[in-house]
Amino acid sequence: MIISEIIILLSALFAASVLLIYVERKLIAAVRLKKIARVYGLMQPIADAFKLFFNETILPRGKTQVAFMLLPVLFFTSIVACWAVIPVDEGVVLADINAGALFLVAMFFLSICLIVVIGWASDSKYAMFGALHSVAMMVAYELSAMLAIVCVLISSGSMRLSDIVNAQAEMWYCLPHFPMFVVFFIYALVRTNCPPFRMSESGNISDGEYSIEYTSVGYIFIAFARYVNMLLMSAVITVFFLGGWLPPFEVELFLLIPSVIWFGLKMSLCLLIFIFTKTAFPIYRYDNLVQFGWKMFLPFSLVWVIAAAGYTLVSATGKF
Amino acid sequence: MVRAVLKNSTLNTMQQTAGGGFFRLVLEVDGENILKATPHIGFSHFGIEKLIENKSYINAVSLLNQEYALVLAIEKLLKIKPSKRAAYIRVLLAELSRIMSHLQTVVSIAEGAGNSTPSYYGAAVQEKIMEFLELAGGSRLHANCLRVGGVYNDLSYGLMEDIVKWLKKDFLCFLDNIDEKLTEDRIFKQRTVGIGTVSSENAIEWGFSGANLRASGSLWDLRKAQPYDVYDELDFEIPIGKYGDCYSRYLVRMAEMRQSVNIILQIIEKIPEDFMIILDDTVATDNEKTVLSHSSKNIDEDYNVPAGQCYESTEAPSGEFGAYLVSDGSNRAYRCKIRTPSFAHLQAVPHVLKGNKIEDINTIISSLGIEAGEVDR
Amino acid sequence: MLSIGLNHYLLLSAFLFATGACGVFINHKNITAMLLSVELMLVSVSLNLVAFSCFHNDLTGQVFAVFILVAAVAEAVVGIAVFIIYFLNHKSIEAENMSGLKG
Amino acid sequence: MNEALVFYVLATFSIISAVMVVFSCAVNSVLFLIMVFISVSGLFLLLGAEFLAMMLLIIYAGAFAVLLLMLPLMLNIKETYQHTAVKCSAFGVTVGLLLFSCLAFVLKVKPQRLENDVSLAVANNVKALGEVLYTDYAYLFQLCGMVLFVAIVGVIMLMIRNGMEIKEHKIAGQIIRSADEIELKQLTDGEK
Amino acid sequence: MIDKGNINELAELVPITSLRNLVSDFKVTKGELFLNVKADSLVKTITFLKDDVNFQFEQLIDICGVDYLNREPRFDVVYHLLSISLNQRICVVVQVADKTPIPSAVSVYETAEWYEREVWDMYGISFFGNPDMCKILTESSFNDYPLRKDYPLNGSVKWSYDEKEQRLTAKSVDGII
Repeated sequence: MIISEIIILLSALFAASVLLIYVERKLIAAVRLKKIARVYGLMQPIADAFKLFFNETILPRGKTQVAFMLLPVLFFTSIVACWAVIPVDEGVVLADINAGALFLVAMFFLSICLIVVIGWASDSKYAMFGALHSVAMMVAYELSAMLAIVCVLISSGSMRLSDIVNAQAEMWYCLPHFPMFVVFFIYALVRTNCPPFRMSESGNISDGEYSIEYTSVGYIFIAFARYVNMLLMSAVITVFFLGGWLPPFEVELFLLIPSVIWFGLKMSLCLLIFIFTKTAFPIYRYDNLVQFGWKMFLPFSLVWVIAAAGYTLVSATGKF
Repeated sequence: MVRAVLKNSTLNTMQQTAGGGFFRLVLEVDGENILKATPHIGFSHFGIEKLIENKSYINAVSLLNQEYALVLAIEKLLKIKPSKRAAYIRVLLAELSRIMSHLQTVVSIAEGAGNSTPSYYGAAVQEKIMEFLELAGGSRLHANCLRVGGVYNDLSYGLMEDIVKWLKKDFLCFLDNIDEKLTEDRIFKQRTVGIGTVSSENAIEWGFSGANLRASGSLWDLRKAQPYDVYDELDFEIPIGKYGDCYSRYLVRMAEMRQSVNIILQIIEKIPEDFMIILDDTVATDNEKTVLSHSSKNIDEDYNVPAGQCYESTEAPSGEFGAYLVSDGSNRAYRCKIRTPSFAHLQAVPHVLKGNKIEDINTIISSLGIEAGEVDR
Repeated sequence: MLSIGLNHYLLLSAFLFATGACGVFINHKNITAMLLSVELMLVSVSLNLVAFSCFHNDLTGQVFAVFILVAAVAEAVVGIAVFIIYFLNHKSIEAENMSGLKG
Repeated sequence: MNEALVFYVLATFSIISAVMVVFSCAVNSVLFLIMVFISVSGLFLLLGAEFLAMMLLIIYAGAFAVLLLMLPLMLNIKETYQHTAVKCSAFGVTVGLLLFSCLAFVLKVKPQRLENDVSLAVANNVKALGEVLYTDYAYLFQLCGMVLFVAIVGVIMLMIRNGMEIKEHKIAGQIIRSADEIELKQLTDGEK
Repeated sequence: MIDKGNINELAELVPITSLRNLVSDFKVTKGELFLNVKADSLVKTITFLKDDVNFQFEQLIDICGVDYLNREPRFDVVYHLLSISLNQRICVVVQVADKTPIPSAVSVYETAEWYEREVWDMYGISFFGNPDMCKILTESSFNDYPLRKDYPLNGSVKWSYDEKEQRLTAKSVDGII
């Protein structure tokens, strides 16, 4: 039974990311006065994947060949694994374990660790450089994002994701915890490397991506994982801050629309913002970005966690 | 026994300049900061000076992209002056290509800072300018209708009115668009302010010229200091920056584009209607009669330049573009050295890059307006 | 196959602890490997504790496993920092001539 | 039944990677250590200690292994030997076997008096652990916080390494600059 | 606007100032001042031109070589200097025989390094004192001096793919101008 659900999930993810690639290219092209084919544009990502599949796989000479082949798959699974926990609708979730949020946090950390190893496995100085760059940047924003999740857990009371969504019935968490919503959103921007919080592709290969050395199948997994990552981050934002499948107001007009559509709408809202930032902003320099993460976000989210805990304590026990 | 050694990693990067050329930049890097950068050039060297020595003057003129300096040098040796209308047309085309080049530099600074959308809008505007250059001189990228003694043919009817209309309506609002988008952008400022600063003495010491020199605060513009053609009849201001970093170079180039627009508008009013005959008998002295016999014939005939040597330089978009011409009386240049501004700017890149971060390489190099084709000749 | 008893977990953690210990002795020349085997020992100890706490249905074991985790990470982080500093100043990490304190 | 299967899979996995940690060169041993962490956190899940499993993953596999990976990579350590002479490794292995046999001996002697089939999954492990942790062991928990704080401050003090004239930029100073710093001048006669 | 007309006043200054014993002769042609200097007094003249009050040539614009084939000191090395503060230009010409190095101007103008390397690359005139005297434009395997008059336009070597050796080989061909 589980196997069939997993297959449904994977195929849904594949279709969604193909659509996402197409929409992203269409929007970026529109902003940049270019046009891309309407119908055939949709087939483009599939054609890319097909072409990539038959490319020649070039393996590094060193002794890291086994790791080189294995790691993209691990990286891809660590990102898709998070989808097991995310509730798309009332009961529609693959595995609703009661430490759902903790599982998500663990998977975020694991995928960061894998990026370093991917950079190391490709045995090239530039890939290693790119890997260390993006990992240091992600870790800088990771801690404050985890504290943002802690704030949501404090006010929702339970770690199970469907409980969190139900607890947002009367007010979405993005209103009371708005700064934490911004913090987590910026962390999502960093993870899906959208400008302005991205490693600047300064054109030359001195700080390229960690996935430079990967050719055919390895690159499919990493590129695919990048888009699934975008879907994942927008889904996590909708679950934690935008009240997963709950309509904004209890007006019966909204209740007519099935709740899955609400989840999809909110996710696409986040995705649109991700895509438009790609065309709008220049990119922070690396050290400003990391300083911004450590010196500005971390203390601020620490203070916010204490404030949230204090508020729930006072409102729960009534005495000060 | 584990031998561990901590050495700075040297990165070998292939750096692409705004104009599409390449040069190799070997970086000595400690983590994030650049300790030493050594450029290696010569990738697009096609020996233009050797070619000029083996071609007649007419073909030599058409070889160059900015052949204004060479044309002026030959005219100096021939002691002839272009007619007033031809001079105005030459200045008009020079200013148009200045706008195009500055636009390309400004947009590649934005690209270096990470925002590649302006480069698409810049390309659309550049397309329009190329259209005008094509109408004027026949080739899109450079105004190739410059000839010794004037211009190959007059501007086609109505071209000047189109240019004025387009400049006033589209181009100025495009510049305001870029101004509001980039100049006031916090992130763009953080990526360009204080980066690649060149003090005023260093700028002079390292042979800077053009917009980079003016960005560091020294007041020098060949169009005003040593005017050629009709620049002394046009009044325009020179933008001077204060700090000499990427941001002030960007601002100087934006201001210069606005000044070029004023120049073109003045040209359109002041351009005389006189017949643009190429050679003017009254000016030439007696011993150059051989050259003047062309006044009736078409200019595209070989002509001999009297022996002598001279250096003539013009204010090209990226700096002082000079031509040192030695002629031996035949119809071929004996020696013609092309002095390009990017050669000196690229020589200063290691000093400017030292101590900065890796992400700044692109912003600095594109803010200096370095063209690899110009460097290698 | 019999259901998993406490005995299996203890045997497993004992084995992990033993490999960690012999790892320390084997890699006495290479500091990084030593650090890794110490980590291995700490993990096996916390596995032991958690096994006992779950089979006795008493949470103190897990609480102490949390404290062990904290202590292990703090110690290892400072260890690595000292190691890197030593490496930066002496340009080599051969275990033999790390005898600066011998006096 | 499949619970036993999962246990044996994870156990063999962790044993193999533990052995590989000891007997492989620098970076591979770190990778296998990560494998050990992942399999042990699986075992914790099997035991019902969800909080600890995720904490192990987060702390060890997430952040700590990244740190350990930095060691051999950043310092481009050129491993010039794979294993020490056979004599030393033989000595190490004998110590290991001795240790293992005495531990196993202790287990064999003590019969399992305790009933071993107890409901492993406590209702909500995290909630239960939280109640215990913040009430009985509150001071210990503060002490843990202090230990970590000391570790962080110590490492940062050790690792601060400045020098090298690197151009630092004050962000406030960068934001103030604006377009009107450019003044347009006339190059009049002689005036420079 | 200072027009270039005052080049004659600058020319009159040369015999008065201490330049007279450094400069062999000077002439004004076509509005430009050319100073002919011998190789050993080159650096002194350049430092004088840079520091003296009424010359103040701060910027080295260009160094270029000229090959007069059948003249005795075969090469000319021409230094173009520019004074930004006084808006004037000057050219210092040094006559150099083949295979005789001349002192480098890097001690006076830092930018001279690449210009001298290019002159060395194109003409084979070497400058002692230049910190990094090696080729700059042509690739390392090319050991001719292309801009010399006796070097043919199409080059002396033709690269073509050799079937037997399965690689690019260079066959020397008599250069056709």
